[in-house]
Amino acid sequence: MNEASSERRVGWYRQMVAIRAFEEKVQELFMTSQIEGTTHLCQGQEAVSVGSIAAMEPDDVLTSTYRGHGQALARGMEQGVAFAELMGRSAGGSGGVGGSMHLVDFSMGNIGANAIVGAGLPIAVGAAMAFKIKEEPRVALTFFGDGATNIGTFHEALNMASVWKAPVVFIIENNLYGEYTPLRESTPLDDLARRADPFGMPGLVVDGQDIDVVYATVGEAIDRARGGDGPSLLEMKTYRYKGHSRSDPATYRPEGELEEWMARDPIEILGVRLETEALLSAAERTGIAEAAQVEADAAAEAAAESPYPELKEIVNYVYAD
Amino acid sequence: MNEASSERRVGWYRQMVAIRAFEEKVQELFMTSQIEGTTHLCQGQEAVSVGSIAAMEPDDVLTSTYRGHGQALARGMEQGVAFAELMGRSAGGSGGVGGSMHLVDFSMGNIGANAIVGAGLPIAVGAAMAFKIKEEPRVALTFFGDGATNIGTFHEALNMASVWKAPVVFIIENNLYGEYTPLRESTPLDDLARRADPFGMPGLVVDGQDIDVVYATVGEAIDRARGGDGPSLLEMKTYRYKGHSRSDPATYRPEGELEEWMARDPIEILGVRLETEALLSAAERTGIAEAAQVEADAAAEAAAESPYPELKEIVNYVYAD
Amino acid sequence: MSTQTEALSGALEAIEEMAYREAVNAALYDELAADPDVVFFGEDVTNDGGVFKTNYGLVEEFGSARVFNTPICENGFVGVALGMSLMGLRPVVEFMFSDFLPTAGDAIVNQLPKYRFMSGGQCAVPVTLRSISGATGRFGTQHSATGESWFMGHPGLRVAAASSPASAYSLLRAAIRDNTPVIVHEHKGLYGTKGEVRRGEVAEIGKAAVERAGSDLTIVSTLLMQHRARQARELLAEEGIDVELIDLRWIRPLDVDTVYASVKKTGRLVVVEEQVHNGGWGASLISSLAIRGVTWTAAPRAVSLPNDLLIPYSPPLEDEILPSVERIVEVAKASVSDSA
Amino acid sequence: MSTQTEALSGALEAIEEMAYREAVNAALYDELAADPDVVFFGEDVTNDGGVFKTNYGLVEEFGSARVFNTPICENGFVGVALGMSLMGLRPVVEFMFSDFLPTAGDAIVNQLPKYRFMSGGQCAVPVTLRSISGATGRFGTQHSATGESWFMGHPGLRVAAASSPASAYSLLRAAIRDNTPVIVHEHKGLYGTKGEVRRGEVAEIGKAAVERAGSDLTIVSTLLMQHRARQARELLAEEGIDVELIDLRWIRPLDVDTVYASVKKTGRLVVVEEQVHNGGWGASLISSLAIRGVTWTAAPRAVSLPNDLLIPYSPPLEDEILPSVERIVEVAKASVSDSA
Ligand SMILES: Cc1ncc(C[n+]2csc(CCOP(=O)(O)OP(=O)(O)O)c2C)c(N)n1
Ligand SMILES: Cc1ncc(C[n+]2csc(CCOP(=O)(O)OP(=O)(O)O)c2C)c(N)n1
Ligand SMILES: [Mg+2]
Ligand SMILES: [Mg+2]
Repeated sequence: MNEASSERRVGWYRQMVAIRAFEEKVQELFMTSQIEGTTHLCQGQEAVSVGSIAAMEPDDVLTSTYRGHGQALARGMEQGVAFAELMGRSAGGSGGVGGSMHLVDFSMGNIGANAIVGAGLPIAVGAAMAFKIKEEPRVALTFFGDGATNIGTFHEALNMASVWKAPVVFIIENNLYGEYTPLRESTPLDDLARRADPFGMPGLVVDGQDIDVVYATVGEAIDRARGGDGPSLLEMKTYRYKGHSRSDPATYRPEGELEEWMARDPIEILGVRLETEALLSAAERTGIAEAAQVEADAAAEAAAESPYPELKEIVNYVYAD
Repeated sequence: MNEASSERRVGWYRQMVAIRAFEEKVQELFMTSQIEGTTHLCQGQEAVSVGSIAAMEPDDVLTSTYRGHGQALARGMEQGVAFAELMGRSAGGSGGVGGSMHLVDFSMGNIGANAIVGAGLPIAVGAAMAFKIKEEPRVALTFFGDGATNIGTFHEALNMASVWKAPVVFIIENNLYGEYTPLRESTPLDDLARRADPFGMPGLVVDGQDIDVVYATVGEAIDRARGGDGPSLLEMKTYRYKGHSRSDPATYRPEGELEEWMARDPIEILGVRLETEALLSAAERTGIAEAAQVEADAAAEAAAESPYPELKEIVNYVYAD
Repeated sequence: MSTQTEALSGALEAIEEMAYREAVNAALYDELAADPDVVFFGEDVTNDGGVFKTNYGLVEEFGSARVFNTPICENGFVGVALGMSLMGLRPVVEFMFSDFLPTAGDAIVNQLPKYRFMSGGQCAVPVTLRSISGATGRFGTQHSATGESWFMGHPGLRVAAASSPASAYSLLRAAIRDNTPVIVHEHKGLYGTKGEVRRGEVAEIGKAAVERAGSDLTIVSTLLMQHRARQARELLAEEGIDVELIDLRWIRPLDVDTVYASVKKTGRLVVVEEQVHNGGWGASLISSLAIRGVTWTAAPRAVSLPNDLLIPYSPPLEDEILPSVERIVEVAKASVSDSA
Repeated sequence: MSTQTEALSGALEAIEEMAYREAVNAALYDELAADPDVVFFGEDVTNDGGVFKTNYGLVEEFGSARVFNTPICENGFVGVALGMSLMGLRPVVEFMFSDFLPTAGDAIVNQLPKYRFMSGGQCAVPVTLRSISGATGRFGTQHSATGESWFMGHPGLRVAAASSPASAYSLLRAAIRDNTPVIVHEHKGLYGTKGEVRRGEVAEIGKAAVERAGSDLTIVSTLLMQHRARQARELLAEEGIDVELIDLRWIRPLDVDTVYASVKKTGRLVVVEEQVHNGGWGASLISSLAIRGVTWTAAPRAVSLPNDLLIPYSPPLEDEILPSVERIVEVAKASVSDSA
């Protein structure tokens, strides 16, 4: 089992807290119309992004979804760049044309946040196949939701990856809902990891709230992929604290469900563990939270002052020379 | 286990022989350009069509594929109507506009032969859902190839059928090849029945060359569906004696493979069994084969003399009143 | 099946003022009530009125056997709708965003419109797809297409586009009653707009509407652009330019006759479209008029999306690339001051 | 990337006579040989030269890591091509029939053309789709589309159509070298036709070809229709009508300039298209000319597939609905005897 250093784990804690603060700030900005359109927040799911991405090497790549802020930040995107993108500013990662659903940074191997359910999977398989064809020891990860396991591209991607032994890791963020529809209404089984079986690849159920477990499991799958043994499917059991998107008050949830999951908050789980291990004190944790708040506020403020792009800039984004 | 009467089983024998004679005649007509375009023959797979369809009630429905001659004839289409369709004549089942890939007869519940791989599965699920919604005790069957289990609609159809408990039976005709590509090159497992597992539905491997087994297994799946217990996936292990389509000499087959399968010919298996059970004599079997030959020749000849459709007829096939 | 504007089950009911969103709801309600074979499904259609709040009350009134949510699998569930239609149901399917229509590309191109034909006319395919379309919502590049012309070249399909509560209501009712597959586009920027709806009205298939008569110039548009064209018309009236405003309503079939009659009178045409010009209804309309040998007083013009840009998220840029009232006014004035 | 007709690695090689099928093969061969990042895949592409025998020798020469078969899953494998292109490969994907393009609808509409844009220009998407298109093969309703105009309204994509061995070769080479996704249509009725190919030539993107000069009438067409138009041109010449024949070659971008220059000279235009007129390049071309205010001597005309019919299997009917040499001659003569 892969284990991380104390230092790294304290770093994860900071990252998760920072992502949480970022998302809270995004919500505030949406509510006050400083960000327009829609957004899909990931509070509650931070351990999946941070733990998985911690197991990647710098040359590895990932694809994510419209709910991809956590992945983007975990992979090193500056909050200022992310806020600028959400505000449609020129300083955004995609020059402001992508918005909340498309936080990507090719220089960091964050090669696609897709607004189409399931579309990121074959793209990751393609990236992995490029590594295999070029004989580069690199791996692709792809993050997607439980709902995405019902669309055809899921099946097609897993099949190709398996038959070609592509170095790719499929990571389901099973947060129990696809938009407003609970898993059991759209899917005839509880453990989506079972969907690996008809492709003859390992399928594992993972506690997505425990970052140490996430890190170790993803690390093994990455090792396996890099070693030439092909893909894996990892089902992270997790939960989104907020509604599906900006306009969703999440009234469809059974009473008590949110509270149950909040009792297993990923930040709290790691925080308590680090306290127990005497790697962080309660005071330090408070300090980290406060600093994160300040950082998010400052980044948002700076982004809000940056200019919008001009039409002549974005014309160049359509065709490549 | 469902068992059929002696009389019915002799009838199946006749049907299988008739389908074989039909297909041989089709090939002859193609080779001499009396039929144009392409065709996909089913010699070797007759037990799947005849045995499965024997288990249906008159009100049940089925969808098939471009390789659907066996299903159409097993479901009662006259050979003359089928030949006329293959020759593009007005007397064809679809007025000559469908051709070899589209032998359908709605009056017999043969509601679609699709030239797009995988497209027939959701359609069958839809028919089954109509039965369920209207509370009619009817079942839909859908036939498709091993290659079709790699396309997204397969996954989507099985998922919907399962979560909605649709009264549908999915029948894979696993003839080991998708066009020129052997199963193992496109699919990471040998037993496709395993693809039922992630949908929580029964998946069974069936000897597709033994019509008694086919009939019994499909019968049970139909009973289950009609009883409200939802769909099943049946994998019929079978083999096509001819190439994928008219232009394919099937050079990609390993030596001896065809001969191995021909040693388990479905007509021969049932024929020998009926002889052993003293239900048919060798002479009767010869007589059946000769009569089938005569029937196919006569039907083809009559079809060749029937007129082509006129443009003004087919205009009405586009929009319904 | 009705292809005429006509009273249903007796007299038309009273005219009601309602929002576009409510008109969609009313059409769904009335069809579900009128015919037990009508069913309605899609992604998240039952919860809280659906994503764009058009579906309030339907599952409560008609039950979860007839109104239900699907897994996320557009190609699959359109295939399901087709199969249902073959067995006598009349399914209505919601596409949460028009951008997802290509996800169901095979079902829309190769199945729905061809199924009856390939059978030699043995079946009918009364399937309706409700497609929620259009920009202005800051939904970004993959969630802002109207898709209104994507399937205009496919015989066996019909395609409608609703610009008002009245047309949202009557077009949807016509679509559901039609035995041919129909895609009805609703614009997500219009759900809150209000207007009068004649409850019970079923639109005539393939008929454009002359919304406002005029003598100097014909403007044809659809969906949200119809609103902008209407505002432009008012501004142009102040400058003494009298615009005939046509709401196209049907993209397939394309009502060339109505536009031809108008342009014969005005000699001038501006199409206003929330899409790239090439491949769209605007181009097909102008070409059809040219082929008919219409006499132009001035060359026809198009106000369209840029040919080489995609729809950006950034709010000011999204606004900038969409045809604006100002641009329509400008182009219309150029047309009038021009002569061919 | 090259957008110019130019010599590759020194001098152009000799002109060779080859079949259209061989020209496709040569283009694939030459690109695979020129650039180790080029890969080629699709359904059954390696066995026996592939279904239409265009791929002989490729897997043998370049190995199964670069030339390979896929499972049947068009949407999935176009997504794979996209992912490969992001990591530096230049994938070429064969679509065995154009009719399967909609199966990959999402990948073609929402992914390939938008991917670079949504990233703010961070990546390029050098993907080529080879689309085997067209009727005459008696393949029936679901296997006979050209699909040539289906994606013409999508910024971020390019679409080409090859009517001769020379264009099959040079367009495919241009597509593979382009950093923008390109769909290249080949017509399955043309694989056996022969012509001269300048080995090494890379077509200029977006440039139509004036195949034959003429003064009385312009005919524009693509793919198989280009052959029929050429035959019609010969028959018309016998009657003293001098046709300028344009092979459109690119449907996106659309070379309006070349056609405009021709029609300015001839005053007359007939588009010949193996597709329904509405929504297609013919309509977009005529509309663009009308918008530019071209002066017609006679109204433009279109010889197209019927607007309300699908392609039937029945051989005489398939022949009947396709634009024939006779119909082209007839329409051209009507154009010449007409004056607007
Ligand atoms: C092809 C497609 N269909 C529908 C949608 C609309 N949609 C966006 S998110 C979503 C739910 C996805 O659920 P899940 O995969 O569980 O991811 P989560 O949002 O929970 O992270 C849906 C239906 C879409 N974006 N793409
Ligand atoms: C979506 C789609 N892709 C590709 C094809 C071309 N094609 C026709 S049959 C076939 C092979 C199908 O194999 P399988 O499902 O095993 O059926 P079989 O032909 O063996 O009966 C292919 C690739 C098609 N018709 N539809
Ligand atoms: Mg989810
Ligand atoms: Mg097979």
